[in-house]
Order: sequence, then structure tokens, then C-alpha cells
Amino acid sequence: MFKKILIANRGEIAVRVIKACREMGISTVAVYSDVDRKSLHVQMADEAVPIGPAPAIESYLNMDRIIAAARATGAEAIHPGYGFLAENSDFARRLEKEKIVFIGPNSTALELVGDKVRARQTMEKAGVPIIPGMNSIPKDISEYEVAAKKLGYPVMIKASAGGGGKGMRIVCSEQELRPGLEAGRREAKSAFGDESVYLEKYIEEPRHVEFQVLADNYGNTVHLFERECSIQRRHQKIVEESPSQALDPALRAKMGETAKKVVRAAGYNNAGTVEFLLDKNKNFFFLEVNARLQVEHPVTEFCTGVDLVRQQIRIAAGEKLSFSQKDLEQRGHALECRIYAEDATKNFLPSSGKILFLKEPKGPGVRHDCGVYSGWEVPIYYDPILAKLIVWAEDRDAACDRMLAALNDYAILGISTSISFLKDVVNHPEFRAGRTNTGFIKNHFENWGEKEKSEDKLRLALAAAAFDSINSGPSGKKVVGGTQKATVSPWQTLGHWRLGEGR
Amino acid sequence: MFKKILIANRGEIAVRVIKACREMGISTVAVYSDVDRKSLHVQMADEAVPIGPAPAIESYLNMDRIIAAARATGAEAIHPGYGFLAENSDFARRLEKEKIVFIGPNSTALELVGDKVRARQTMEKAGVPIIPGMNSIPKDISEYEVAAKKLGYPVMIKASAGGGGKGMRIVCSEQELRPGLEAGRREAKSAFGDESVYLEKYIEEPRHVEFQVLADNYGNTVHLFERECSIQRRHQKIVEESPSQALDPALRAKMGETAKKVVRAAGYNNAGTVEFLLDKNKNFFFLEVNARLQVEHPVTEFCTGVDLVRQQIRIAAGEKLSFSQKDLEQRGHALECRIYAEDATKNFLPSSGKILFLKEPKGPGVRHDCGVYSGWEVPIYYDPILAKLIVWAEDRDAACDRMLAALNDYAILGISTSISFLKDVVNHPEFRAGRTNTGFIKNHFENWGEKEKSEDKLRLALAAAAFDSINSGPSGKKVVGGTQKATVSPWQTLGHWRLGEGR
Amino acid sequence: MEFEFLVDKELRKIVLEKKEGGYCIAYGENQVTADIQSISPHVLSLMIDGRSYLVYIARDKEKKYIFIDGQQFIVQEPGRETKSFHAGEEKAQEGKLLITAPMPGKVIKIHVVEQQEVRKNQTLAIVEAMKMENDIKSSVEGFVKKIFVSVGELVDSEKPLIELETKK
Amino acid sequence: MEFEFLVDKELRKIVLEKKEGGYCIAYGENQVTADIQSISPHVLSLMIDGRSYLVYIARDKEKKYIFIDGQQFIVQEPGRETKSFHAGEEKAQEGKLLITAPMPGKVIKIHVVEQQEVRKNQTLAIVEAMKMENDIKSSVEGFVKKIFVSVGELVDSEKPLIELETKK
Repeated sequence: MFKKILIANRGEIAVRVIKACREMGISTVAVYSDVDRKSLHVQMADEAVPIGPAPAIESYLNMDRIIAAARATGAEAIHPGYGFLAENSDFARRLEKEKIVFIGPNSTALELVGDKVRARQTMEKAGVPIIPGMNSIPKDISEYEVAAKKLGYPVMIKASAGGGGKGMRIVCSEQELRPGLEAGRREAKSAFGDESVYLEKYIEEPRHVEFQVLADNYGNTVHLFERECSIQRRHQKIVEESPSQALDPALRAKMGETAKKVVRAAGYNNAGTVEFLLDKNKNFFFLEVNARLQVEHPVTEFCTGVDLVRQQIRIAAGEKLSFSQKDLEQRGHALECRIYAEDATKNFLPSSGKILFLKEPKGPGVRHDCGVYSGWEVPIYYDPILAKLIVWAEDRDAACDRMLAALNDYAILGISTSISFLKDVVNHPEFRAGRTNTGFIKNHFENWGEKEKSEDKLRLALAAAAFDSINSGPSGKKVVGGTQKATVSPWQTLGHWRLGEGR
Repeated sequence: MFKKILIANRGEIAVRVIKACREMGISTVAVYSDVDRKSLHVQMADEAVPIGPAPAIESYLNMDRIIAAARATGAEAIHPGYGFLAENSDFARRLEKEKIVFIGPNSTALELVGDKVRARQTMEKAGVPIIPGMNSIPKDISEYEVAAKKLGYPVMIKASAGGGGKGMRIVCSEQELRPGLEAGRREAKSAFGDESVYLEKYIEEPRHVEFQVLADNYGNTVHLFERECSIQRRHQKIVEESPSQALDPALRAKMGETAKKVVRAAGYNNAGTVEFLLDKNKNFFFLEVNARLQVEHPVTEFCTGVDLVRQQIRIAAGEKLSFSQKDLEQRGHALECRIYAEDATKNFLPSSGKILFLKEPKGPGVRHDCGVYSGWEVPIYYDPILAKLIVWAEDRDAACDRMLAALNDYAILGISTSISFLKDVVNHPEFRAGRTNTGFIKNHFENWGEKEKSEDKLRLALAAAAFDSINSGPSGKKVVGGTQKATVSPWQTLGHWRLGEGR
Repeated sequence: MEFEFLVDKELRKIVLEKKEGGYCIAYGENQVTADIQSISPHVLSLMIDGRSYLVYIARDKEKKYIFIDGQQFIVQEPGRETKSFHAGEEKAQEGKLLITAPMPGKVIKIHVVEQQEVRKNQTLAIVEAMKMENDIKSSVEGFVKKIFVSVGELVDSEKPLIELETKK
Repeated sequence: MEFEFLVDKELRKIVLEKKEGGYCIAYGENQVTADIQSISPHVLSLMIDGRSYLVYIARDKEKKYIFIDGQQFIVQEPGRETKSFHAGEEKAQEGKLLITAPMPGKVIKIHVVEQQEVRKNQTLAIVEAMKMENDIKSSVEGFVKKIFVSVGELVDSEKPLIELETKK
């Protein structure tokens, strides 16, 4: 087993990996950009190495600096988390040359599945159902126009190099194609350092169902069942769950076997996710392989009892899988809500600023994977994910109730977050009924606004504000007062406030 | 289902029950003594009713006030938690008369199992193996002396009315018997309002293995497997786990069936725990029924996936068990450490005072059931349990590693706690090997002291203290400074400290 | 003691007065007695008519953020709110419209030049923040009066980007 | 700047000096440069030679409580510690021994009377706290000089309970 691992990431996922390492007795090295000195992952790691200025391209995407940090600290392996260099096959290949273990798939498999277009070709050959679309990346815009016409609008622009909604665009008409391609390329370039995009037929309102897989270096492959991630905004998942309400045991087994076929066709090892779209008639299509730990991996951990980060590390260290398909089963129901710094009333515009106060939800069956804290200034340079709230309960209804209770207990003050929006999503009758597809947000939450606030709570808020203005907390620190009226009020005849009395 | 439940308890267990109610859409009523106005359960409940002065006998044990609070708020049911009135059959009977549902067993069963002596008789008749001991409560001390002589020293003094180590004493000689009885009676009186104690043969160094049971009001009974709670100090559990390392599937099945036999023989319903002692030769003896939710219930929740508080409430509301024995199985391994306000270097002397700072451990597979917070003053009137740290992992080794990592992350500043002690327990080679019995603490931790602190960390602590003295935190509040030396130091020639500069 | 606060742009008055055993709160027609306890610098526990409320509170220079049972309120002192532009808002004045950055970010494209005529909903510029591109669109028909920023510039959320003149 | 602190009854000296890019820490023979960041009122992040340390800190009137990687240090200002009796400690002085309460609690039994002779390990009194009885024992052979408390009395952890005179 490794003695020291470098985590080439930041935020909640770096924290998650550090925790796993610590439990395994492995030392951890964090890397950080200039704006992340006070970031949680830096505080928690055993060692920390600065790797450059705030923009990711100069720090978290800078392979030279990350490799130098691993060399300098003697880290034997690098965990890339998700995003940044996680699916960069050049990085994996460089590490292989440097004899540093990349905690992820081998570079050949990574290159194949990372090239979404070549992956499609391979899977088609292996007999895996795929979505109609382009089988190569054209040089010229006009070729996209021809392909789009052939597929028939609407089509989907997708980044060849990555996922997570980055670079993704739905195009409904020829007129939108060129600007869509330009924007998609820029986003892909900035997110993955590769501007290649391609087109696929847009399947309307499918469910997004993905299978978690694990494959060791000796050809042993298992799937850990599905996650449904249909609830998306800006083509990015915000609520995920397992099991999916759309699968019955037969379909689950069939899709699971297909996922394993994908893994074998790609020569893939370590943890990965095989994404499918499931249409209304329960036909499923291979979408892509996410060749990394997923944001939503805790949902699977809750249902299967398998710690995926631990498995990733063990597989990378050359251990064999200690269980086989028949040992795995799903128990209960898990839900995840992603907590973004964003304003759901303004088209999910990212928000930044200082987290003045954070109260994390907790309790039985509640897990909060969190990369921030009270007093942390959310930088503008990175993905606006702050944390993930994951719950598990005996059944889906209980899990929804638990999620709602936890979201209701979840205070982040000072910046905008998606919490209120998520409550309305989980509480929506169609969601509760399990009738979800990727059009869910568009269909049910167009022009969403927060519910009218209760007069009762407003009164309490005002009373609390007034109390605070006079008497702000045990610290005795006065920060801001309400305007105390100078005009005569009936109360003034009752005598003046006596500050701090009787507390 | 109930609309409103009153929780006749305080601390972490009241918080636990409130959380369950909230998820079930049930309103909650907290009750509190004068010193508990700022207690966590009072903050979290929907309603809160003061029930008297700090001493439990005048508040949390005061049935009239608690029943009046339920009446006044319209609560349909009362959850008693553990301790206080949880196993008081008079209370259960009064509630039955008042048409308020007692969330626990029926008063007849409670009276039977609560009378440890009568319970022993019943179980013996039903063919359940019991420990040799007294079958009635004598009036006179001399009768104890006769019984003790007949059983042969050492004998065990036990409170007829309760558990949790209260009133319990090992007596090794006739000389110790009388003072032991006196102390046991006083403790029993103060803890349960009933001073009856009896004697049992003391079984040396057994394992404490208990089975969780659930029985609905229609005769359906299941067991939820075992917990091993051998790690005890002052006859009180401090580390619990499931599964037990001492059971194989055959013994587990046999003990589980015996537990169900006990439940049926007692006419018992709702949640309960059947305690056994397991001797070195794997003979097991019925000890008693804990007729309530146990402190260590989360261990079972983690392994079986069943929410016991939710089940208690559902059963009390007249619902049938929604699963049967064959639906239940154990997965992975769970451990609990109880966090007490006590000083392990001073014979576990309770400690009180103000919690100046609390950093709760968290992470995947980590649950922290907590009744306190930063700034809370721990009162001297109640059981010194502050919180429980429970972890789950795929196997026992991983669970131990997770527990150690979590304990290492767990800061409670301002009062003494058992945390350092617990780390050494979980890290002990005999514990890691699963060789546990109720003599474990006595055998391995007599005169325990905290390990020598590292010079390296001491240096850091001093640097942090110095930094803090100059520049104490963003709040700018100065509380206490180190003594800055007036004598000349080599540093003084380098110029004076400039306060707050460059931050 | 009477207080005025601004919540969601509406002025609200509340009277809070200490009295025997708690505080008297008068709001509109209603008057209640509350037991208000400070739990920590960010937490208050309120008890009113036997009901218990847990309140989280945080402060920055201008505002108090108050969280009660899943709802957040931003409470401001009146008078302060008009001193600065607000994120993403447009300031219209005599046919002029000032487009400000919706969030802190980086200008990565400007689609228009000064004096150019623009349609309603036309994309004027793109600001990137947290790896997402955000189109800055015109909400009116008109002309580009002035462009305050250039490509590559980092902007914060109150930075004026473009001034438009609406068509008469 | 030089500091003296008392840790576990031992006096410790440390020098902390601000310099370019951090702080210089001198302790004994060693001298290192640290990057010390205040994360919140109770949290510091220290970086020394690339190693990262998370430090929790809390203060009361007399002490700083410092927690680093699972270990707790109680750091006092020298001079303060002698001003008060400590919980559960015995103050011996010229053959006299003052027994103080080991913790806040309630005296529920006193087994001795003034002038009574006591053996070593004899139980003198019982103090109950948090529902547990705690025997207060004599650590010496001697006589009960004075009893300061009575049954039923609430005592805090520095309260003298009994004064003993040791046998010569």
C-alpha cells in the first residue's frame, strides 16, 4: 500500500480523499493555488504545496508543478479527484513515465474513453447501443452543419474531452449552431484544455441513468448498480439518487451487464461510471464513460456499503477486488443534493463572496461532504460546488423526508446557494412520484422563485435583528444596527432601552 | 400517525428523537429544567415547556409536570428516551389512564421486566438460561448476607429497577457487602426512584452480548442481531460494536431465538434489548431486558439499516412491523464510543464546566449524536454523557481505523472528556484482535495515563498560544496573554513586535 | 425601542422592549412576549407562547442575514441600500441604461462596439465565472453608448460594463 | 517576542517573531519559519517546512486550550496557577492537608467527625455528581482537623471539604 498520496484537487472532493487516506494510514499532500491557502483541504492535509496563481490553468491544471510537488514530497501516487486533470490521459501517461501511480484508469483506456468520439466507435463495435451522432471531430464548421442536418435538429454539442455539463449546448436550429459551437469550444478549452466538440442526436426528456463500475488490474469487473441523475440544470446534475425508479430487476441486470461490457471493451481499470440515457420506452443508449470518481459517488456508497475512494486506492496499489458481483446488493434509498454557490432565481448564475456563517446539517443517515466553512471566501476561479448533502433511508419516501429536513436545517449565510430551490425540487409531486427526466427543471421550474415568506417568520427575523442590533451576541461585538427612529414613538414614553441588562 | 410527540428527556437522545419526529412530519414538544433553557433539545423542538428546578427528581422525573405539559400542548404520545422515566411502569400506567401513548412497552410487560427479580423467575420458567442469584428482594441486610454466602463471593449487587451501571457494585467479601448495598441503594434511589437491589453470582470476565428486538402490538417479533458491549468502566458501557467477534452464525441464531423467546414470555412490545452474558465457554445467560431505546442503538441502525426510533414510533402508533426476520441482515461493522464529561486519569470522575469549543468529527460512515455545543455549560445534575460517536465501515478493521481517525479529529476544549482514553482502547492490540470481555478496562487500563505528548506538537501549541496572545483571532478579542518577559532577550534587539501587522 | 429595517425592499417597523421575564415585541397590530436567549455569536433561541424558534444570524457591513426554520431573510438598515449598484441590476435613467456585471468574473468576449445598434435580447458580452459562461444580454432596443471594459478584464459584481441608450 | 507559558506544571519558553513571509519560531535550540493563518476565532492553520497543521484554540479566564492532531495542551500564564486550589488536589503544608472537592457536586455523606483519627484510604465523605457517587478518601494517616461542609451542601470543584492533620 502507498505511504503517501498527493491529491491534485481542491474543495470537498480533496477533503473526501484526504479523509479516506487518513483512515488507511496514508499520508496526504495537498496542492493549492494562491487563493486557496486557507482552503479546507490545505488545512487538513499532512503536507501542502503551493502550485501557482489562482487561474486553474496555472495551478490545478499545471502538470509540471503538480508532478514537481509529488517529487518533492515523495508522494507515490496522485489522486486527481474529479474535474481538472482527472480525465486527462496526457497527465496519466506522464505519471506512468515518472513512475508515479495515477489513481484512475490506465492512460490507454483513459485516452479511449476520454475521446468521446472514439469511445462511441469502440462501443458500437462491441455491440453496445449508442446514440446516433458524429463519429469523428471535423476540422471545419461546415461539416458540423452537414452532420446536424443529417441527425435532424435538435442536436447536442458535447465536449469530446469531458463531462459535467462543460461545453454542452442544445442546438435547436441551424442559426444557433455556430455560436453554440464557439461557446462550447471555449468552455471545453477552459475546462479541459481541449476544444474538441462533436454532435449527437438530442434525445428528448430521457432519464439519465448511470452505472458505477470497479475493475481491478487483473480483469475482475463489477458494477455497483445505478444512479439516476435526471435532475439537471445547465446540463449539470444537481440531484442524484439510487436506485432509479425507472429500473426493474431485469432491466437493472441488463444495463449492469452492458456497463461491464463497456469496461472490458475499453480495457478500463479502477473506478468509473458508464452513463446511459434511458428513453420513454426503456431503451437505453451508451452516453460516455466518466473515467473518474463522480461527484455523486456517495449515493452508491450509501446503498452498497462500498467505500469507492478506498477501492480506488486499493486497486491503484495493485490489490485485487475483494468481492464479486454476487456479494453486492442495494439497500434502501440514497439521495444527493449538490450545494452550489449560485442564484436559482437568476438562471443559476454563480455567486461568490464570503460565507459569513455555515450550519451543516447532520443526523442519522445524513452525510455532508463539504469543502467550505464559516468565514471562507468563495473564489470566482473554480467550479461553484460548495458541498454535497447526501442522505440514506429505508425507502425513497423516507429519504426524501430526511433530505427535506436536512435542507431545512442547512444555513449558509452571506452568499446565494441552491438550497431553497433544491427543497422545492425534492418536494415536487412529480419528483416524489419518481417521474423524473432531464427536462424536469425546465418543465417544472421555469421562472422559479422562492415561496412567499411567512409573515410570522418575518416578524421573528425582525425581532432577532432588533435584538442583535442592541445586543449583538455574547462577543459583545457590534457590527451593524438597524436605524433607530428619532421620531417620537409610543414606546419612548416608557423609558429608554438599557443596554445589555439582565442577560 | 401521531401529530405531536412530547420528549420526556434531554441531551443527545432528546435531539435524536426530535430529528426522527421532524422527518416523520410529527411536531415535537421538549421539556426542560431550569438549567436546560439553553439546552440543544429545547432549541430544536417546535415547542418547549419548563418543568421545574434542576434536580431530576423535581423535573425530568416529575410525572405530574410532564403529563401536564403533554396535556397543555396536546401531545398524543410521549417518548421517554433512556434513563429518567423510560423504564418506570408507574409512568407507563399513568399515561395509559390519561390516554397518552407511552412510546415503549405496555405497562404490564414493563413492570415485569423492570422488576429484575421477577423477570428472572419468568425467564427461568420459560426455559431461558439465567445467572444464579436471588429470586426476591429481601427486607433485611442479613438475608443478603446469607444469599451471598450461598452464591459464593464475588457477587454482584444490581438495582432491581434499572440498568446503566447505576447502583451496580461487585462485592468480593462479606466485609464489603453492607457498604456496597448502602451505596447501591442510594444510587438506585436517586437514579430510578426505587432502592431495591438484589444479588447475582458474579460471572468473571464474560462478554456482554445483547440482542435488539422489535415487537409490534400484534405479536410479530424480530431480533436485529447483536451488539457486544464488553468494554465497560464503572459497570457502564463505553464502547459498543456489532457484530460481536464471539458469535458464529449458529450461536447468533440461537441467541437471537432466545431473545425472541424472552420477548414473548414477557408479553413485551415495542423496542427492547435482551442482555446476555457470554462466558468463556460460549455459554450464555439471560441478564435482563432493557425496556427502552438503548444508548448504543445506532450501532444496530448502521448494520441493519433499520431506524429504531422510527420503528418505535410506528409501533406505538399501532402499525404492524413492515418486515420479518428473513428480511433482516447485518452488513459491515459498526462501533460506538460514548463521549462522557469525565476524567479517565482520575477514575472516570465526572467533569463539568463550560465547553469552550467543540469540533464535531464528521465524514463518510461517521455519525455523531450530540447533545451539546460550543459555549454550553455542562450541568452537574445529570448523566455526564455528552455525545456518541458511531462509525460504520465494511469490516471491523476499517471501522476501528475510521473510529480512530474520527476521535483524532474530535476537539472538545474546556472540560475533560474520555476521548484520549477511548483512542487507546480502540487502538489496543487486544481490542483490535477482538479479545474483549467486561474485565478489559480493569485488565489493560488500570492506572491509565495519557501518552507522553510529542515535543513537536508542544512546540506548535506554544507557537499557537504566542500567536494567539498577540493577535487573538479575527474577532480581535483579547482574552488572555502569555507572560511576555521583561528581561532582555536576544530577540529584543531585533525590534518590537508590531501588533496585527500584515494580516 | 423602535427599529426600521428594509427587507426585500420594503420598510418594516418593529418595536422591541425589555420587560420582566423577556422582551415585548410589537409588530403591526400584534404584541407578544418573547424569551430571547443568546446561544452563541450566531445563534439565538426565541421562545414565544411556548413555541421554540432557533435563529441563525450573521452580519456583514451592510446587512444582517437571518435564518429561521429553512427561510433566509436579508435585513438591511434603511438608507444604506441606495449607496451602491446592485449585482446584475440595470440602472435606467432618462433613457440611459447601465449594464453591470452580474457577478465577479472575467470578460471573455464583447460582441458589440460603441454606437452599435442592438436588438432586445441580443448578447452584448460574455462574462465567465466559476468555469461557466454567462451571456450579458440587452433588455431593450437601443444603441451602445459606452463600453467600460475590455476582453480579459476581471470585473466584480458592481462593475459597470456597458451603457446603452434606449430607442425613443 | 519571548513568551513564557506553563504547560503541565513546567515552564516553557518560546520566541515568536514576525518576519518576511511568516513568523520565526524559536524553541530551545530549534528555529523554524512558519506561515500562520487565522482561519476563524478558534482555528489556526500553520505551515512549517511544507507540513500543514490544523490547530484549534479556546480560551477561558486563566488558560488557553490548544488541540493539535488529537492532542490537547492546556497552556497557562505563569503566576496565575498558584492563585487558586485545583480540583481534587490536596494542599499539604506543614503537616496539614486540605481536601477539596474533586468536581462540582453535592455532599451526600460525611463519614467522619472533627478530631477523629483516620487511616490511609479511609472514605471521608461521598460527593455525588452527575448521578455517580464518588468516595473522597484520605491519602494519609492522621486526624480530621476541620470539616467545612455539611450533608446536602452543593460544592464546586475548588471548595475545601475537610482539613486533615497528618500523623507525625
